[in-house]
Amino acid sequence: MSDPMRIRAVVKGEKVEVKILIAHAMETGQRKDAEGTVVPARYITKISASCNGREVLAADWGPSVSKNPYLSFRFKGGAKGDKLKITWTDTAGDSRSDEVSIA
Amino acid sequence: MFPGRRRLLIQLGRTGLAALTLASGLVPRLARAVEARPAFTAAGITDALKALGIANPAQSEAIHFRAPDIAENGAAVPVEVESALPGTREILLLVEKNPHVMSASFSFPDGTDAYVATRVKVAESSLIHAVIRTDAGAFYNAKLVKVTLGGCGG
Amino acid sequence: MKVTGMTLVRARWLLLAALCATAPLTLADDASPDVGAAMRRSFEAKHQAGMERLNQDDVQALCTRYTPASLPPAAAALIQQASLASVKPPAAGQYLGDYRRGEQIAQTGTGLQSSDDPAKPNGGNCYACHQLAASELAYGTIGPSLQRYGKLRGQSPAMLEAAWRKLYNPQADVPCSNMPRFGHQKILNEQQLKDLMAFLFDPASPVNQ
Amino acid sequence: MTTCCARRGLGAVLAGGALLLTGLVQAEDSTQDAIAEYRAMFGDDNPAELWQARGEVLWRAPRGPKKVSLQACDLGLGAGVIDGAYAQLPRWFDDTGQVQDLESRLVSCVTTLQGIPREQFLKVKFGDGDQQSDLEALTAYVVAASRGKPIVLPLRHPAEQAAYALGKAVFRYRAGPHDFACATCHADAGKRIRLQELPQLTTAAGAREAYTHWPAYRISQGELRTMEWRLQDCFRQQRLPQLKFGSEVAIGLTMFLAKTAEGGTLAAPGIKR
Repeated sequence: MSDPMRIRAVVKGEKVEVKILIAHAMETGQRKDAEGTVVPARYITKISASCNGREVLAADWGPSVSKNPYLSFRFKGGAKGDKLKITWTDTAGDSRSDEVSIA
Repeated sequence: MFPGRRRLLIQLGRTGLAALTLASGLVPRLARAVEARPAFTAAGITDALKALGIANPAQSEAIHFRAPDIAENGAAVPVEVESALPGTREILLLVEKNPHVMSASFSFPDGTDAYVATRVKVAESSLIHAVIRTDAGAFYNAKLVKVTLGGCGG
Repeated sequence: MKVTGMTLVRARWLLLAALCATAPLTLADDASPDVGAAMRRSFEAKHQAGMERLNQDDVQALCTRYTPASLPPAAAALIQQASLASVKPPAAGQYLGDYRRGEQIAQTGTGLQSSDDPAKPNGGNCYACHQLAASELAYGTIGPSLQRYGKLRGQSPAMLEAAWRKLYNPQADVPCSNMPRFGHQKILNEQQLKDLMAFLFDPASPVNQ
Repeated sequence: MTTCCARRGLGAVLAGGALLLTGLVQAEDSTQDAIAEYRAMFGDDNPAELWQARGEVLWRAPRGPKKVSLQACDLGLGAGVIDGAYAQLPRWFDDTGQVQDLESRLVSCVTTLQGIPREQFLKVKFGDGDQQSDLEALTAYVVAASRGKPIVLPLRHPAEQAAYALGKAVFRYRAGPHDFACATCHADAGKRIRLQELPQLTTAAGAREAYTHWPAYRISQGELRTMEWRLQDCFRQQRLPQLKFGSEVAIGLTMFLAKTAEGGTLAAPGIKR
């Protein structure tokens, strides 16, 4: 079970500035744990953002995006109170969505 | 083995035996079973761009690319890209010296700024390329990031 | 303290006598808490890092109590004398090994930690504290810069002997130095020390470029 | 496209050449400037927030055999008060008859209030990949509630004074194959290991710089690390055996650092290399 994302979405002028932190190990598939067992590859491959149902960003990631990923972007057409929804999917098929109201 | 990579190995060794192997896995050689997208398994810039259908991008100063000259830790190198090129559809991040160069791609629907900030793993001192796909073709800019050692080294 | 055990036991008595005669400070008088006992209660053995590592030899005990600046001259002299006696020169007076291997040792920070593989050779971690090759930006400043070490000094027998001594047991030159006693404490073996010597002195070494 | 140069680097060289600075000083400064830029680029976007959020859930949720939350936990300022509590730790607690740091106090609360056995709770003291540490999350949450607060440690209780004295003495205890003590690296001003500047922990300025930013998210490990972890790992690198969690040396050193940093404004959890 994954932990909630931290999403900040703030209106700045005519744009909405978004900052996201995601709890994800972004395992490369080469790391070994303390017992010497290889930790299987598991990383986010897809991430997308939508504002009131309209897609505002889509991204493809590989394992060289850092652990506990950070992502920031900006879009027009969002207003205070609008719902911003972020969704990611990883190589294990796990997926998570979190939603915030734009501040 | 390049000196930069070796340094990183030493640096990552600080968390012990586990980390010695972690270091080699910092930038993985991917099993095809896990990764089906050809650009993400490409070994070099040329192959990656080929997989993406991009040929001979031109360098452009209209791509603002911010990354530190020196990274204290290759596990997370902040990068910030903003494209002033009209009709920018996509920003791609490629780390030249990583065994798999392709790190991430971001696509921007109308109304979203051609801007992204994120953090990537950089195995050794390397050029990081920001490749931009626009309606009028592909462009790039690049920045050299040195990966160095910070702490006690063990 | 195998090598100098006898020397230092005697030295300790001499030191006690010297200190009692000149100052109220001795090894025995200690208003501070019993640190050694608290340490033993607060630690547990882990892998190669056994509890015996908490025990202090005489140099460690004195250098816990004093800094190089506050060390009483009598104590300094005794540390120097005993440490000098501990230095074992390399076989057949061959001081120089392979500078490439030496560079590896200087770059390697692992060895003797509870988390390290005891089967792997220990590092010297020289770059943690010293500037060496100009090309290496990630160097520490706890110790002096050793850039162009051999180029500035040449390879006279006296120079080689002095550098060997500093690597083997730096307490011989600077009592209560921060630098580990690489030879005396068997952190590095003779071949590794020779390789480091070559890293410092070889004209082809990156240190001397 | 691989022949492209580092534009920023070239610009710096041209600017420096115009000023005719000495090469060595310039190289030194530009290295430190670049490191400063690296750190600055992380800004306030600290993954430690992910631990804080998880810690808040753990703090509020009824858990353990007794199915109660930690909201009755007394961290020194009264039951359930977390605002500013970390700024006044370690401290003496009458109920346990011990000087405790935040982490050992949290363990007391979890065991006594929630009835979770100590061994079970401390099974994952320090997280690693999939193995999350509840202790680290709770610590992050409580620590963040002292952001902006000055460290206040009057040391009225004799046991607090004894802890401080022990920590101060341990700081200079040289041992192990490398003869290292905390003081080997942290007693002088302006030194660094590799490129890492070392705080001079015997001075108020140095101790504040270090203490006010711990616990911290460690970039190299992608984990939030606590002060107990920090001390344990320092001793590992000193080549000593393993420091026991909540031991008198751990508490003593924390007290010594915190007291030396007294008056400093907490900014933890921080973000570190």
